[in-house]
Amino acid sequence: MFPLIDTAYFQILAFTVLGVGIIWLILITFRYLKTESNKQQLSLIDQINALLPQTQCGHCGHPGCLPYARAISHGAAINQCPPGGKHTIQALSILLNQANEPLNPCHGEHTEPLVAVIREGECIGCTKCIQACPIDAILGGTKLMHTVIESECNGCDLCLEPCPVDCIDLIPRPGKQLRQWPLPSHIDVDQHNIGANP
Amino acid sequence: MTDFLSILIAAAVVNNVVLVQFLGVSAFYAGSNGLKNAIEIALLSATVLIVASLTNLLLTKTILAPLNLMFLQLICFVAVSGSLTVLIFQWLRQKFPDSLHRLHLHIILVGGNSAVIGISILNTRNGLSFTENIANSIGAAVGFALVMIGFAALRQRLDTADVPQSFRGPAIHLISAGIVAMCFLGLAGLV
Amino acid sequence: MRFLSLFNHDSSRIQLRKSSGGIKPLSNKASSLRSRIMSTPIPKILVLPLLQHKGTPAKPIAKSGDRVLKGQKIAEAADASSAPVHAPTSGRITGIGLHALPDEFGTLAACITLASDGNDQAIKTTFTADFQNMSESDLLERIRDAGIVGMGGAGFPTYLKLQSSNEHPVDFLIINAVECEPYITADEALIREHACDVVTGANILKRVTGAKQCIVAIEDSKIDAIAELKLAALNSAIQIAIIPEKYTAGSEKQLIHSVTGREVPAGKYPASIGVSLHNTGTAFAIYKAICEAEPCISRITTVTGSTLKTPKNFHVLIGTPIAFLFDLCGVDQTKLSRIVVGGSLMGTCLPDINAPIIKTTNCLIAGSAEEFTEPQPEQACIRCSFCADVCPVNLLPQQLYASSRCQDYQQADNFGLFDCIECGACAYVCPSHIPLVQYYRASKSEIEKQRTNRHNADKWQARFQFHQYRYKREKKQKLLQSSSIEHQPETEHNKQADFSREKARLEISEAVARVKARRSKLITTSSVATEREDKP
Amino acid sequence: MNKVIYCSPQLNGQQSIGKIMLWVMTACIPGVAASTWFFGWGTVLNILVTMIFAVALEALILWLRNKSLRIHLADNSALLTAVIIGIAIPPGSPWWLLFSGICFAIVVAKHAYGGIGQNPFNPAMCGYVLLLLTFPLNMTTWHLPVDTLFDELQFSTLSWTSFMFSLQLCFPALTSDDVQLTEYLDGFAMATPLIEYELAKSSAVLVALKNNTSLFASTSNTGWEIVNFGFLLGGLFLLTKKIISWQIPLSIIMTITVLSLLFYAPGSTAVYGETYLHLFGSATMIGAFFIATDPVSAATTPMGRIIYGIIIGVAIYSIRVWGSYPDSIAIAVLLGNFFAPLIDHFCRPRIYGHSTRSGL
Repeated sequence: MFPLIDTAYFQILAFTVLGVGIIWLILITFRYLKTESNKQQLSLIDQINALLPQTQCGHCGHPGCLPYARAISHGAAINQCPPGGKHTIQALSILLNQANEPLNPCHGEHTEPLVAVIREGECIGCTKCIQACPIDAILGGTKLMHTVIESECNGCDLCLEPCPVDCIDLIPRPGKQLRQWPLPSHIDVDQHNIGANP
Repeated sequence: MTDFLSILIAAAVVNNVVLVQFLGVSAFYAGSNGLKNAIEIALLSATVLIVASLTNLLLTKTILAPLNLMFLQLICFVAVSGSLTVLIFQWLRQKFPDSLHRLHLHIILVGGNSAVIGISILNTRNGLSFTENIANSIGAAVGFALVMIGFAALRQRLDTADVPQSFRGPAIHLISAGIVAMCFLGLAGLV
Repeated sequence: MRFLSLFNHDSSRIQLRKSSGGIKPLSNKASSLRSRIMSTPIPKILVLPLLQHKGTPAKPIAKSGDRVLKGQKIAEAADASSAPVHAPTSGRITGIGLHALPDEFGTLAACITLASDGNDQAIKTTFTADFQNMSESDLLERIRDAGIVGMGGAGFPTYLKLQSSNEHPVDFLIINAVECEPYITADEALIREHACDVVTGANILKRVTGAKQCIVAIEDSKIDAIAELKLAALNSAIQIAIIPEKYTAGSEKQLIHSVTGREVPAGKYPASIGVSLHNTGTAFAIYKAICEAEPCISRITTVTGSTLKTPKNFHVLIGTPIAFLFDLCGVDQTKLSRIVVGGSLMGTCLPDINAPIIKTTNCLIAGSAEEFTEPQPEQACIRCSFCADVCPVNLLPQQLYASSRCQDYQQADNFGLFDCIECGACAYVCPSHIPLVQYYRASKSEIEKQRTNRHNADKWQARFQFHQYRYKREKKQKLLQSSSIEHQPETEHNKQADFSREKARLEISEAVARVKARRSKLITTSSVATEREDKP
Repeated sequence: MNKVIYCSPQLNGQQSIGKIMLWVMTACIPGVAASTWFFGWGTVLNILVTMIFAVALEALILWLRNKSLRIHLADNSALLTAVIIGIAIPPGSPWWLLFSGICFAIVVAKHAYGGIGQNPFNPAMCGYVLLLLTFPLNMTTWHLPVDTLFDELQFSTLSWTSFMFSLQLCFPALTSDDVQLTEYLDGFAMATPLIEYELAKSSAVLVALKNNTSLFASTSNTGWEIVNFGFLLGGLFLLTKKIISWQIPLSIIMTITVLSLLFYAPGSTAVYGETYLHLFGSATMIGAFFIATDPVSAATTPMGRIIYGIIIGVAIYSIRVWGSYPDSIAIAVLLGNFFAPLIDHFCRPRIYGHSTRSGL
C-alpha cells in the first residue's frame, strides 16, 4: 500500500485543480483591470468638485466651487468651505489622503441650510441681485418687484451685498426638519445615558 | 516538478519576503492603506518583482559572472529594476489608458520596492539552479502580494477599533505586523 | 394539532419555504385574548391628525365650529399618496391645531379636534351594499374615498398599493394574519370574531386586484383563529397557509418568500413581482367600507401590559386619546413605567399619554419596570454573529454596527444598510446589549441627509453652468448688436439710450430716499415697541 | 410621562457576554479534569495562577483607560484567556513563564487594540507563541503521566502531596534546597498536548506508541486521548448550547482527517501518523472547539468560517508533519486570524433581494 499522495489519480487531480486555479486568478485580474479601466474616471479636479457643495458662494476666497477645486488640486487647504462643513472636509481628506482638520473659522461658520427672502414691499426693481445670483434663483424685471424662488436658492448671500435698499435677508430654510434618532451619544461604555432624551 | 513547487511555497510562506526577511516593508506598509489600491499595488509590484529578478538573474549569469564584474552587481540591479518599472508602467498606461492615471503615485512605491533588489541579490548568492531561482522569485512575489492584501484588510478592521490614543495609526499597524511576523516565524523549517 | 388535520386539505397545495433567521421571544398574547372585542364608549374629545400614514397630509374641508355627522368626510386627500379623514362620530369641530402624534418624538402635527355630542347620528349614504356587480374602478374609488390605509403598522395608503398592482398582473394576493410580534393580538381577535367579514374583504380585494390565487397566511399557534378561518373560507376559493410560529415570519418580505418563494428585489415594491400583500385589518376595513358603507373611522387595537387589570382588544374610534383607553382597562399608575405603541420589538416609546389612536396604531402596552427592564450598559461587540444568524434579511449586523459606529456611511451602504427592516431581532439577541437599531436609524438618516445634499449640489451646479452659458450668450449678442450699430450714424436711439440711463439713475436715488424715510419711521416705531417689551 | 425614550426593541434577550464566557469555561472542565487525573495538579495550578495575574492586569489597564471596572470585569473575558493559556502551558512550569505569557496576551494582544472585541488576534495564542519563541526549553519540559512518575515518589495523583509537588514546581522559592525536583523533569520530556509526537519523531518510538495506545489504556502517555475526549465533550456541549458555531470546528477536523488520510500509508515508516493519532494524539480538540472559535478574532461570515477552518486545518497538519516547531495549534490559529478580515471581506452572504454578493 502506498500513500494516496503518490497515486497517479491524485497528482493529476491536484495539478488540474492548481492549473485551473491559477488561470482563474489571471482571468479575474484582467477582468478587474478591464472593468476598472472602462469605468469613467473623472480627472482629479472633477472628483474634488464633485465633493464640494456647489453653492458657488465664494466664502472660501475663490470665485466659485470649480476654482476652489482647482486650487485644492494645486495644494490649497481643504477646510475653507463653510457650507460643506464637516462632511466635505472628511470626504476631501479621504480622497486626497490629507489630515482631517476642522473648518477654519475665518471663512465663516457651518450653519443650517439658509434661503434668501426679498421683502417685496421695499424692492425697487433694480435687477442688481438678479445679475449677482450665480444660479438665477431670483425672478423679476426692471422696475418690477423681484422675488426669490425658494426651492432653487442655495443661501449663498451673494445677492445681499449688491442690493441698494438691503431688502433681502437670509432665513433658515423652512420645511419640516423631521426629528431623527442620534447615534448613541456615548461611544465609550461608561456613561449610562442609554436612549435619547427627547 | 515537486521541488519547483516546494521552493515556491518556501519562498512564499516560509521565508516570506516581508514578514520573515523584512525586505520591502516600506512598500508593504504604504501600499496597504486601502484594500482596492492595495490589490492594485500588489499586482503591479508582483509583476515588477518577477520580471526584474529574472532579468537581473540573466544579467548576472551572462555578463557579470563570466567577466567577474560582480562588484557592479548592486548598481546594475538598481538600474534594471528602475527602468523596468517605468517600462511596465508605460505599457500598462497604453493598455488601460484612463484607469491607471492615479497610479503615478504608485510608481515610487513599486519602483523603490527594496524587495526587488533584495530578491535579485539573494538569487545570485544562494547557488540555486536557474529554474529554482525562477521559483524563488515567483514565490517571493506571490508571498509579497498575499501578505500585503491580507494586511490591507486587517488595517481596515483596525481603523474601526477603539485603539488608545497613543497607539493609533502606524503604532498599532506595526504591532499587528509584528505578531503576524512572529506567527510566520513559527512556520520556519516547513520545507 | 390532530383536530386540524381533518381540515388540512386545501393548505397542502401551497408549498411553504423555510425562511432564514428569526427569533422565538415569549409571545405573552394570552392575557389580552381572554375577553371578546369590546367597543369603547364615545370619548368627549376626539383628535384626528391630518397625516395618519406614510404620504402627504390631507387638506381639511370642514371649518372649526361646523356640526358634522358620523362618517362625514372632514379632510380631502391632497394628492394620490394621501388619504381622506372622516368624522368617527357626530359632533362639532372645535378647531384645527397642533397636537402630539403617537410616535417616539411626540411630533406636533396639524389635527382636527372634534367634540362629540353623544347621539352618534350617521350620515345617510345612497350606496348599494352588494359588491358582486360593482365594477373594479367603482370598488377602487370607494376604497380610496373611505380613506383606508395599511393597518399593519406600515400605514401605506391601500389605494396607492392597489393602483400600482394594476400595472403588473397580480399572481398572489396575500392577507397577512401572521402577527408574529409579541403582545399584539388585534388580528387574531378580529379573525376569531369576524372571520367571514375578513374573507369577504379578501374576496373584494381579489376582484379588485384580479389575483389568480388568494392566500390567508396565519401562524400555527393561533389554533382557534385557524378553525374559525377554515369554516369561513370553506366555500370560497381562498387558501390558508399555516406558517410556523417565529418572530419576523410576518414581515412583508419574509412572508412573501415563505408563501410564494419569490423575493422582493431590493428597493422595489412587492407589486413588481406580482404579489399584493394586505393586513387583515385592511381587509376588514375594506369589507366595512364596501358592504356596510362605513368609512375607515374605527379599528381593532390591543391594549395590554402587566400594569392593566383587564387587558383586552378594543373596537376603538380613530382619534380616541390613549389615556381614555388606559382608564377603561383600569391602569395602575404607580407601576406604569413605560408606554409602548406597537409591539414590544418594533414598537416605540410614547412620551405623551394623551396622544390619539390613529389608523396604524395596532397595539398599546402599559409596561411595568419588570416587564421592560432598564437596558444594561452597552459593551463592545465581540463579533459573536448571533445577530447575523437571526437577521431575517441575511445582513451582517456586526459589520453594519462597526461602520456606522465610526460613521463610515459609504461602507454601511455597501453592507446593505437600506435593506434592514429594523425588526430589532439583532438587538434582542445581542449579548453586549448594543442598541443596534438606534445605530442603523441614525446612519440611515445621516445617509439620507447626505443624499439630499448631493442632489442639491448637482442641481445648483447645473444651474450655475447654465447661468455662465447664458451670460456668455448675452455678451455675444451685445457684441453683435453693438457691431451692427457701429456702421449706422449716431442715431436718435443712442441719445435716447444715454437719456434713459440718466433717468434710471435719478429714479434709483429717489426710490432710495423714499425707502430710507419709511425705514427711519419704521425704526422709531419699533424702538418704541421694544422699550415697551423691556419694561415688564 | 416617560423620562427616557428607548429605541425600538423594548425587550432584550437577557443574554450577556459574562454568561457566554462562563459557559465556555465550564465546558473546559471535563478536559482539565482529565489532565489533572493524568498529570497531577499542574494544569489546575497554572489556571489559578494565570487567572489571578489576568484579572490584576485587566483591572490595572481598565483603571488606566478610566473605564468602569464593574462593567468590564463582569465580562470575564480575561478569565477565559487565562484558562486557555493555563491549559496550553505545560503543568509545573514556573510562575514567571505564566506571568510573561498572560502579560503579553492581556496588555498587548488585547488592550493595545482597544479592549474586548477589537483584537484581531487571539490573545491566548499570541501569548503562547511569544513564550514558545522566547523560552523553547521551558515550554517543552513535560513530566511523565502520573503513574510512572509518581510511583517512584510514592504518592497518588490527587493527593495533597502531589498538589504541594506541583506548587513547589511553580514557585521554586518554596522548595527546601535539599530536594532537587527539576531532575524529575528533564529526563522525561514526553509528548505534550501541544507538542504532538514531534520529539518522538523517530519511527521506533512511533511504533512503540502505536501498539500500546489502546483506546482507554491508562498506561504511559496515552493520557492525551482522554484529555482530548474531555475537550471534545466540552466542545459538543458548547455546540448544543449554540455558543460557538458549527462551521469552524467541523471544517478544521474535516481538513485534518482528509489530509491525514491522504498522506498516511499504514505500516510504512514515513512519519505522517494516522488520522486517529492526529485527532486525539495532540491538542486538536482544544484548538478546534475552544481556541479557533474565539468569536472576536475568527471570521464572522458563515462561508468565511469554513474557509478560515480550512486554512487552520492545513496549517496545523503541515506544521505537525513538516514543521520544525513542536507546537502547531497556536501558530495555525494566528495565521487564520491574520486572513480572517480578508476572508470576511469576500465571503459576504447574499442579502435578501440582491442578485449577487457585493464584493470589493
